[in-house]
Amino acid sequence: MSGTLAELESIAGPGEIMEVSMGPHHPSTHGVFRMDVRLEGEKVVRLKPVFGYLHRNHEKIAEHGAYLSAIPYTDRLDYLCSMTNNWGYVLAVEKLAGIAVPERAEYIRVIAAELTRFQNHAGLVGFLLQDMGASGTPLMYAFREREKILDLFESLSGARMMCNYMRFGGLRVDCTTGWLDEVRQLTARLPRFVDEFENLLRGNEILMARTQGTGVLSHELAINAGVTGPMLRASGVNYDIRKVDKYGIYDRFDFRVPLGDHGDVYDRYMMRILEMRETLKILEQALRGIPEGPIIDPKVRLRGLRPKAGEAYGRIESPKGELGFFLISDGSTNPYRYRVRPPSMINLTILEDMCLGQNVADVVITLGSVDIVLGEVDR
Amino acid sequence: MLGEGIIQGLFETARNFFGSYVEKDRLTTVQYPEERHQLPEASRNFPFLLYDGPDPDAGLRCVSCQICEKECPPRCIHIEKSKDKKPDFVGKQQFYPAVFNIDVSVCMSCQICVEVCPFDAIRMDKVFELSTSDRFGGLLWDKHELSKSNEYYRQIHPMEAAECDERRAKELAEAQAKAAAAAAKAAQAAPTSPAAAPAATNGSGNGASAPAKSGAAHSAPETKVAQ
Amino acid sequence: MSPLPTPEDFKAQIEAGVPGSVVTVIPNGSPSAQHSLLVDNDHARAVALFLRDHPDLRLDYCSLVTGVDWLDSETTEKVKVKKLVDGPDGSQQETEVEETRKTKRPGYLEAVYHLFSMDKKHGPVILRLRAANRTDQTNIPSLTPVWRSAEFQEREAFDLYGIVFDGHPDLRRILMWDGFVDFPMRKDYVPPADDPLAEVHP
Amino acid sequence: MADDLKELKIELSKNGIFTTTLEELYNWGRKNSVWPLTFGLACCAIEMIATTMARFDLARFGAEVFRPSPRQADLIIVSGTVTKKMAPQVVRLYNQMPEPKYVIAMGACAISGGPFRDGYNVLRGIDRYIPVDVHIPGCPPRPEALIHAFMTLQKKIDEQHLSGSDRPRHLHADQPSEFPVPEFGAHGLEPAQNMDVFLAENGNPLKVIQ
Amino acid sequence: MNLAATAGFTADQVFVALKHWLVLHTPGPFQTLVGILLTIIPIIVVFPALFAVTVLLERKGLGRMQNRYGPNRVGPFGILQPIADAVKSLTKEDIVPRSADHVVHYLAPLVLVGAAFLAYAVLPIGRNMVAVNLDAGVLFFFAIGAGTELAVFMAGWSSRNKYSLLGAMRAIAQMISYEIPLILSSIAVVMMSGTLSTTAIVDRQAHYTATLAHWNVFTPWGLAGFILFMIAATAETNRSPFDLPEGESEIIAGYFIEYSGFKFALFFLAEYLEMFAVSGLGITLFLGGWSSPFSFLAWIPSWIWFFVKLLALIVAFIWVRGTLPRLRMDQLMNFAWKFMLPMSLIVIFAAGLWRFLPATIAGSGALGTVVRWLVCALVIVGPYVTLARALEGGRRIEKRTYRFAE
Amino acid sequence: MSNPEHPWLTVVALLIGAVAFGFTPLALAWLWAKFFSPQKPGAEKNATYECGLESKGDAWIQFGASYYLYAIVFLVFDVEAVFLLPFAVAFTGLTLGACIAMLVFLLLLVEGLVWACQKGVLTWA
Repeated sequence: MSGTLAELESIAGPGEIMEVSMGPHHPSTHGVFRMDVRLEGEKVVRLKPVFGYLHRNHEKIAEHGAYLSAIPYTDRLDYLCSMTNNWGYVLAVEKLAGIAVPERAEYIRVIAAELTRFQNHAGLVGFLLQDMGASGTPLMYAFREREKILDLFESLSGARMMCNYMRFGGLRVDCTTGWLDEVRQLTARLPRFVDEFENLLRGNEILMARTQGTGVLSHELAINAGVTGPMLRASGVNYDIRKVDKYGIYDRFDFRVPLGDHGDVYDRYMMRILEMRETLKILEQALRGIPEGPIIDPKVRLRGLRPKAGEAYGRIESPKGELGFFLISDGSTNPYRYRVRPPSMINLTILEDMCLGQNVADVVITLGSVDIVLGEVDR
Repeated sequence: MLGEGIIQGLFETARNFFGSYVEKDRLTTVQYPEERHQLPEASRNFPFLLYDGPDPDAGLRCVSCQICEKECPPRCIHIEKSKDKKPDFVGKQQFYPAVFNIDVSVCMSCQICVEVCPFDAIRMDKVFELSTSDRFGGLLWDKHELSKSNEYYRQIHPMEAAECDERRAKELAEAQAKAAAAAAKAAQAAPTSPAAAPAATNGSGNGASAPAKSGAAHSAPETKVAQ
Repeated sequence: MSPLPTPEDFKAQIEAGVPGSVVTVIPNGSPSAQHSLLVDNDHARAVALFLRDHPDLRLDYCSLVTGVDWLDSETTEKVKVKKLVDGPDGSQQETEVEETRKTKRPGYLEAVYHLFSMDKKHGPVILRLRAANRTDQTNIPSLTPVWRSAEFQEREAFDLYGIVFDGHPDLRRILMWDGFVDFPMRKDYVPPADDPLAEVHP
Repeated sequence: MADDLKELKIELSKNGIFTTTLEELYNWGRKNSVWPLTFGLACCAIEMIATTMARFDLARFGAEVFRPSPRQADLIIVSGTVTKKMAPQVVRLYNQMPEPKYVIAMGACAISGGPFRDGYNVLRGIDRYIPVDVHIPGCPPRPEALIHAFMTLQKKIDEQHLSGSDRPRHLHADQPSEFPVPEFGAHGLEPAQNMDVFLAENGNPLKVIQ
Repeated sequence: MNLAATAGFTADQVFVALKHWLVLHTPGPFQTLVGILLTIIPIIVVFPALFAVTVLLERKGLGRMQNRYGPNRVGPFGILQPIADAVKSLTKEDIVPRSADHVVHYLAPLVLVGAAFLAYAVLPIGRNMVAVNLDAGVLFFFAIGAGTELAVFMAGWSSRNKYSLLGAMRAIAQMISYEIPLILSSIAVVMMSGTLSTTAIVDRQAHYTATLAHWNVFTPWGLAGFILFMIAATAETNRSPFDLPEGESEIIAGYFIEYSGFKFALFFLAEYLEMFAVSGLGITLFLGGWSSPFSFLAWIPSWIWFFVKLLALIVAFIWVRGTLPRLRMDQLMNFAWKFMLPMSLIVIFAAGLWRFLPATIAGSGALGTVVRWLVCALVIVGPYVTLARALEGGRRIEKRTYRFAE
Repeated sequence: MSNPEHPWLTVVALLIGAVAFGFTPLALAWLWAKFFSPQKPGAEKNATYECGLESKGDAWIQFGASYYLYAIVFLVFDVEAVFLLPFAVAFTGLTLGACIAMLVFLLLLVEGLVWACQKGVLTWA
């Protein structure tokens, strides 16, 4: 064995490029996402996301239906967070038709949306660790808590996942005092879960080694690429629509927006953990301040709503990022143009940038940290 | 130091392992076929049609107005209006559905049909054990498979049913008052006693006269509310 | 959140900042009052850069990009009809006049961009770009070089509406498969009748 | 029950006790070790995941071994909307599974296209391309409903015979074990449905509906 | 067999005596054959049975860690679950990809199972209970261990699947990298025992000073060596957190992605057999093999001690699997070459030091022990801290604090 | 259960037994397939699995160089281990001087490791 290292390498050659398609059936693409990956050894030299495997024509169907009948379809956009999807859509319709919302409804909306945020983040962290190979334990714990929140959703709206709960001008049904008590009890118990979760993994060396410095996203690129939500804030950009637009009644609550400095997977993971804690703060305040009163504007026509011709863009801070609905009305009972701004999909724009030069295993956790739901990506 | 976080994590799983033997909060499994999680009142799965009284055909509340068919987002409801009419619970002559099919293989359980129904005729059921290997026979439900009694409704959604019964009782009372007033006006010639009617018939007779039938239909809700 | 200039000021500001550009204000009749700016295709990218880099505006964040298909016999926004009227007779009350205009108006494809500023925390500013028609001249300049976030959304508009974005780095179908030829989000798209149960199924 | 006994007797006389015991063992083994493919499509997949989680614990049935490779899986739970773009992949995955294999169509979309069936990219039910053993309606079905479907499948497996003409498809040498994968066409999938599979599994649905 | 031996007959030797009795009662020409059969059949029966138990234990144990029951419906408490799985696997169709190398594809699981079983030949599972008392037992074990690497690579390569190739490449890289720390940390034991024979190594540990046994793990170098050995063993057997070759979330099922039916079950089996074998070696080398830790517990039969220790290690494996996420390939390799390898060399050094340090200082045995302990521990901890720092190295890995915007 | 007379015969027997253990169920499965559940190979079924897509390109390619470099380093240390074993066996009887000689040998190899490490051979790509 004589010769220098360079000679050795020239003997061995750089290795051929292997084209692998990860997905659409792959355990960690969170559904039917696909990445066309070019690998040199295990290093990623090219990555093209391919989607549309769950393109079920949400927009087309909504353009053919009445304004009301689009609400249950929004449940199925980001199927982990039906409440926030509902809110985003009804907010857009409220803007389009100029509908006011009673105060009690606003409070319940906040409670529902923050519970959704909590269970989404808990689930995401679980899935992310699942992608890291943690044989299901964190996911199990996350789902254990998620089930409790889903029980609340079920007793409020009748369904575990597809709540179909909000209406333009308010809500479908009122919550009972008993329900609010249950939320209060749960809110008091959830910090323990977050603590345990952090104990389980926050200081774990393997987790830190795998996530820190992986999938780094600079804040200039994050802004230019329209990345939103916890992912954007992990890159250090202070932009939370709850603070910027103060939609609903978010200006009444005292909460903080966590910001990351590195923009790597660890920061994104921690953003979720920290946001869970902030969410609990909002929940406590909302539960304290909830007034009595009607839950829906009695003047609003749910059936056969005909907004004046025009357009409106309403957006909310969904757990995944900026969820917007763009509606064009032509004065008829169904929207002329119905468009969803899917945060999951737009957050994927820079997936390749984050993954180039990294390992296959990093691709998986980088994708996991983006937090996509294919129902929303493909619509 | 290297290894510290790992040990902390191991401790946490151990805690859950032992906790699962002693703490209910840590062993959340509901062993489904034997144990069941109590479904909340609001829980919904698929729609059913409500009927009053013992006879699903006669007591069916649906008047075949087809609002639900039109509003159903996935359009899984198929209604054909009857040619003839039958009286509803207040005695008004109404159409009834000759065909009322719901394709539960399409239904998205959104409850919009329930929301838009002005006649309290369609409600959401809680039954979910519906797996079948018969794709078409098992999942296309006709009027008879859909019809469930008001008693059943009271069982699965007690609060909602009570509210609904109260509302209908009020409507009926108003209608009766109106009818009584009209009757009083008309009865100068031939006086009758409407109060006797409910006790007499039981609502299954097809040839019964309109006021008699209305009485039969409303008798069920009223007695149940009293219980 | 710093206030944004009114649409008319915007128009003036842009036209001053980007010489030769033609900006039309398109008012929005709904209570949302989100008016939009129609920009001519030749200067679209310059206008976009101007909006992004202007120190007072800093519209660094392009949130939403979407295509809209306006059919030939479109019956909607009065404002659009009015724009095409372009004559001395602009009385909006006379609906009969508009009816006649409508039949003349050819359809077109439109791309709508919603811009916000993460820096200044304001928005939205709505840009509209229009293709000449719906059939053979469906080109619009791509704004992906300005805002990376438009990349997938423009691809989607290409996929579903057939708007060709000139200068897009990777314009392929995104949601449908490559061999697909139709543009399914267009208003006149008819899906293939391939279901034997379609008629009998309720 | 009496019918079962009678059948059992006939079976015994025909094949001898050996086959019957073997059949029992075979069915017992198959039904208690159904390993699903890690395969989720849409909303229902979340409920499918929830089924395997602590609250419902599909593992009690020995079915928590979700295998990521179709080669090692017995069951494909089509959980969610099958789009036209995805359908060939689903069929291919099914084809690549070893016999005996089972299919559960979970949720409205998988059965019929569900609420999205009017979409231009949505397949109106996976039974157009592959034979489905159990359908679960619901949008999405509750986790308990999936467990119920799972038990229905177990019952179905238990009732299958090792010999005789009514034995299941995978025991017939001349019946197919893979089905044609549809291709992407210019306007939709080609063919739009595989009538052979569809009619074989569902009888003639047109008759049922009318 | 004299009277004294019969009098000393204990439960400990029940199997040995039984075998002797059986051999003695077979006709002369067959004695060798029967002797061999009686040696190998228990191995082939007991360890697969242990596999079934372990799989069930793992599924139920993981379940409990995850707040659920785990399999409990097939038979009482689900104990028939492994049998159902076996029946199912037997009757599954066997698919071999068209483009695969059929011969190698077929051979791979057999080679793997063969290699895994062979390793048991030199494991003393009780006093006088070893299949083959080789003088180079430890060396034999490692030589056989290489067979499993070969088999895994055969499986991954022959499948001609991209994921399985990645899995095979990972497997081979990982296994060769961790083989060195595995061997080096055992060398420390060999040094101190002065023999390569597994039985002799256990014998050296099976005596007591003041009730405490002389297990190697009770010395600083032994403890460090044991930890290194178990980490390397985890990697060798592809257990979490080193399960990269089959890393489900990345490369789907890794090298056995294309295996179905019972061939897949064989992979599964072999993986567990390997785990038992390497744990068994760990027990032999560091945990005193079949000996009891305290002299007053020596009445418990030796083979029970072996299996109790084995079970304890299996539980540890399951526990770790239930908790930790997986490493990444480069971190895994870094860990092997930049931490495990230097550390195992340090352990060898520390073992040498242990021997050359005087056992008694100023006539005091206790003081001598303390000094030896301190010096050895220092020699190990110092490099540990340095290497751990270096491993975190360029990328500072730390818990971070975050800022908040109001 | 030791069988000192025929150690290698026992090993061979164990090998045969182990292969038989692996082979028997495979044979049983084959028999099962033959009598009851026929094998049904097919173009799709026996194609290479790749996430549900048709596999493009060959998996048998020349792989990255870094893997081979590891193998070479491995070889060095494996040989080292082989050298160490006789030393280890004899260790209890060795003098301090002999041990120091061995230490020097070890250090040489460690130096090699450090060199390789600094050259970046041990950096996984």
